[in-house]
Amino acid sequence: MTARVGSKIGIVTFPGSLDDKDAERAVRRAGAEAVGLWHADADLHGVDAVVLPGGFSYGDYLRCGAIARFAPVMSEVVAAAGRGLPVLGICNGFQLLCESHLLPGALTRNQHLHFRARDQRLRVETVETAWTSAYQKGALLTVPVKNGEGRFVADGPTVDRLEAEGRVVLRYVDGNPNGSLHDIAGITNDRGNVVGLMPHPEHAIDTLTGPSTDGLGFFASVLRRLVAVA
Amino acid sequence: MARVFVDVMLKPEILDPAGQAVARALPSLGVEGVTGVRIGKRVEIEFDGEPDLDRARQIADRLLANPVIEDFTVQAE
Amino acid sequence: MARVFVDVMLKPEILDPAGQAVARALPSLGVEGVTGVRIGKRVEIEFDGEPDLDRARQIADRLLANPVIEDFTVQAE
Amino acid sequence: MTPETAQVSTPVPAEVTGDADTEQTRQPYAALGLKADEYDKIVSILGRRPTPAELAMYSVMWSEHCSYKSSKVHLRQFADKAPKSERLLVGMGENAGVVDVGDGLAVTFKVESHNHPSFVEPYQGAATGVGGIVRDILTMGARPIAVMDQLRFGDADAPDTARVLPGIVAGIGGYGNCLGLPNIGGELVFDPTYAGNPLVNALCVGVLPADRIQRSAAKGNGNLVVLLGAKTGRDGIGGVSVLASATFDSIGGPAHRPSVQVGDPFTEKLLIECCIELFDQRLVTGIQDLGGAGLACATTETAAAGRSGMHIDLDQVPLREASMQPPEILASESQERMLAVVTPANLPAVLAAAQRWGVDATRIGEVTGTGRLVIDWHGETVADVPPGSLADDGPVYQRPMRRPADLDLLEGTDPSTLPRPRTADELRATLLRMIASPNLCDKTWVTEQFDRYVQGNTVLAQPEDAGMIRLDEKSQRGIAISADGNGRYTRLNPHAGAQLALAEAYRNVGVTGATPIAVTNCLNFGSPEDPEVMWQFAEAVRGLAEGCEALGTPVTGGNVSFYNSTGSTPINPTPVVGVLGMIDNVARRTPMAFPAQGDILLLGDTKAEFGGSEWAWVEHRHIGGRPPAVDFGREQALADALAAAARMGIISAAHDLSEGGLAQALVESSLRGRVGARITLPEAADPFVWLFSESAGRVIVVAPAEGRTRFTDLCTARGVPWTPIGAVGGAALALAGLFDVSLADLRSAHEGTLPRLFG
Ligand SMILES: Nc1ncnc2c1ncn2[C@@H]1O[C@H](COP(=O)(O)OP(=O)(O)O)[C@@H](O)[C@H]1O
Ligand SMILES: [Mg+2]
Repeated sequence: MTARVGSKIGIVTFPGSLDDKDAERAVRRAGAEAVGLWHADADLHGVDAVVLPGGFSYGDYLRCGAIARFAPVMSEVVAAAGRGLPVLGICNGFQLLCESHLLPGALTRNQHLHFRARDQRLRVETVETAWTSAYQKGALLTVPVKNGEGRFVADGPTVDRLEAEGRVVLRYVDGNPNGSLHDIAGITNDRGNVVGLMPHPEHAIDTLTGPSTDGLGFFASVLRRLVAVA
Repeated sequence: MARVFVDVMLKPEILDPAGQAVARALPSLGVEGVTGVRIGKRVEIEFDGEPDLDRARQIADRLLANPVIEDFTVQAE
Repeated sequence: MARVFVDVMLKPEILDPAGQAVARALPSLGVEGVTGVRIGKRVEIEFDGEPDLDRARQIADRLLANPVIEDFTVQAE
Repeated sequence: MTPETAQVSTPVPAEVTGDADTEQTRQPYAALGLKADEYDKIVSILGRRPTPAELAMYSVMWSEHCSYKSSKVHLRQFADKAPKSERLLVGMGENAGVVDVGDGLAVTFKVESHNHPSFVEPYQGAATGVGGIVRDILTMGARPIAVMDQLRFGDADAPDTARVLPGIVAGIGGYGNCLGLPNIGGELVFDPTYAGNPLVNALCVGVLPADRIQRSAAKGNGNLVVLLGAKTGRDGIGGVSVLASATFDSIGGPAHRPSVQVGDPFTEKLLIECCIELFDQRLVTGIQDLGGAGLACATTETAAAGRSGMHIDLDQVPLREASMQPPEILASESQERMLAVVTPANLPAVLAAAQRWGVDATRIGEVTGTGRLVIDWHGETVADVPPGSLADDGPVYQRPMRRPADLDLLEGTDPSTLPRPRTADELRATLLRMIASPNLCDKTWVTEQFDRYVQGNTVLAQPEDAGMIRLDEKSQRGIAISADGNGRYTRLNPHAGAQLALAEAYRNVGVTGATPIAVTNCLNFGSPEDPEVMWQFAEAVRGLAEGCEALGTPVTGGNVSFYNSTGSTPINPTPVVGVLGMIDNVARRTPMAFPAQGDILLLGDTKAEFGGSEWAWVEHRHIGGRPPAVDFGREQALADALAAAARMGIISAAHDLSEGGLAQALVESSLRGRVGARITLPEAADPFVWLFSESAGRVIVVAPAEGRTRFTDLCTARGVPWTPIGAVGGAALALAGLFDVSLADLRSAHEGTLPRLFG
């Protein structure tokens, strides 16, 4: 088997994960093998990258991602991310990455107080991450956002640093759907291997079921990197 | 500047999914000995003059709590 | 049965749109003189033995509050 | 082990006053909603006075909501007149009907009301409405795959609408989003008739392997009864018998309103995953959701369906409050619970699956061969009843009926006498007012609060005419659903109103290219004790049953909601009718948006039909005359032509005409496609009638030049009249010789209304 065919991307299912099957579909569509990972199993089963999918882990009643952070699988994810494993958090996954301190800041209640689902215009702000290298810098995408708590906040110095270091990955354009600071839709860690996004690229892989195929690039990016590494 | 606190809690007989989810998560954090968790709202109302408990009560009754499922208490700072 | 209360409020510098929405609705209810409303969480923890403030503080710190955006206070009943 | 028969302890009536008068020593049946003769019937069934637990069980099971005692005699027509359908695997009577959609797959769907709880506590009432209908679908063995919601409120600017609407919408979204169910459509209607009684109907659809349908029957002597899911609490006790079986006035105002439940979608999500795992591993022999009347209902219905007996040990039921008494435990309507019947051999595997999903599972009893439902608590038998007497042999009423006294007058006030727009300018202004009116305006403010993408199979969702879900990624097989209702039409003529609702839902499914195969319904009416309401109900049911017969689409299930009234006035009778269709290849679906180019055809006949129309309402607050005529033969031909055209790939858009007429349909398709249209009405046409009439059986279609003749031939062959009315293009809706409106002006009129009203 070649590295391309053999690339395995793990998708974690927490109690209350909802977009896990969609993420698996997107991973397969991009050409990788999707491996289901279970919250209670502290083992990444040798995957080459991890996706933390959208949903409402544990109902998200207290605070999004607050409880999932303590799942046994997360200590493995945190450790592997520290070793450079590519990790993508989508929506609830992004919230979980912030709660786990893999990414700075927090995602708070939308400014208009409503859950909002819409097809959102986005701009790719950096291609120097494991999950965006297949895009052109400045590319405009249309990808669904759907969340009630997607407003990114962080203290001033943190936001300034994210901007200065080019760690804002995605920005909302043509309207900010939730009041996010600096129109931030996604960020990365300083190594570029951990990325968190509020928009759902896994819902933009086929025009039959989504607004575009613009989301495929996230999964294609990580595959490209895995192939290069191999 | 005077503050009044309104605490809104689900009535005892009403299910509290948020509290329940936290209570169930505690053992995985290594916390034992907790028999129950209830999560409500704590609302801080700031008046420009005297703390007005009556007015706070009225706000709570009409805007902050639904008496069908919630109880509230009001106290000045 | 002993209860401990943990109050979790957004830090002052963090926007609280829910509180603002309540504050904005007040004049239409005929309520004047309110300069601000903040909405947080009130968590009631029931221990099977003594009310354990330390343990409550630990729960609050690790789970109930996110220090990036929230502050908390703990007190026994 | 408790013996299978035990001495029933002498019941002590809760409110005995010591008075020797027999009337006084009777138990508090009236407070529980039972009539004197119903109480007597219980005594004669048991041959003794019921225990408090038994009385609670009978009172909830014989409530209007659970027993259908006023509607039964009429609903029978759905079965009696049901057209033969080879697709029907499970018909009315189970939790939801099941239809075969081919490739070994089956689909189940149903719509239900949660009107009264949503008025009392908008968010939680609506949320638990979604939770309840989802469990009905799950109970059939299906994975829920989508939800829809049909919402009706008082006037859009009425103060109580501002109180209830945001919470209801958020509650529908909060629960459905958290379950990971795409919301693929619904209705949003404003009318003062619903001012004191909003209607919250929720629909769910699920898919299952056709050979794995689950049944509720508790069978197999010695099999175990397992309660899955949430703990049982004191919330919502008597919700069914009190809330859904009486008007608010008679309950006695807010202070006496019984409590409603708080939904826990997270627990429901786990319950779904756990149950699907049990079904996949074929670990349950019977399953039943706990909804209205809780454990009382689930145990009696499963035992009655299995013609078995059951022994329940109430001490095993996990409680939120230890002090709960048997009547409370039995009548509690705590959400997110299911009752499963499993063989002893399978119990360990059931418990293991439950544990994996973090779902509480508790063995609470067993199936017996006694034919009795025996319930023990604290070492005493608190109930010993024949289950069929609660589940099937409840009271049945042939309620008196009377045609409403004002109907002749209403029919006589024909909208033809209302002033109409005469000049082109007046027509243009009318159009702009109409598309901005609350019932016709853009619904994005609502639908943006719902996830439509989750599960990755949503092919069509709001604002399309019907929602469409792909069932299988390989075969591309799919289903389409629409649910519609019109209380004003039904007020003017209940028989016709129900048929118009059916025709519209049928047509909405048809325009997508799907073929309608089955029907569900939610019948929202006033008090059955009002003979005029009962007449409306009977007429509507007759109309719907006859319509289904004519269309060849059987009713597979539904729900009746009585006692809906604003003050002392019953709501306009509001049957909501849902139609399910199937499509072989979802990639061939026809969307509503205008493509960049193509000819626009109007299919069907346009007549001056304004009775109960949106125009009469928006412009004159008028309701009168006759509703539009229905022609089921035409509807069938239309749907058939549209399905054929979709298969052949010869049309590029289709949109049905309903409230607001042609003008509304043109505006919606233009805005969705971001392209205008140049319309030339036939020379003899009265532009007002053509733009705003609500004649049924009409659709606009866009046919690209290549396919146009093939399409019109196809229509002609089926007897569907067609009229070329123009072409797509430009940045305005241009009516030749009349007026132009730019897309920007259309958009700001159409999209501004709800944000302005609700923020
Ligand atoms: N409460 C709601 N929830 C979800 N979708 C809704 C709701 N109200 C309206 N919609 C959607 O908005 C669109 C327009 O509604 P409507 O004009 O009533 O459609 P139609 O007349 O074709 O039945 C439809 O796609 C409908 O499903
Ligand atoms: Mg339609």
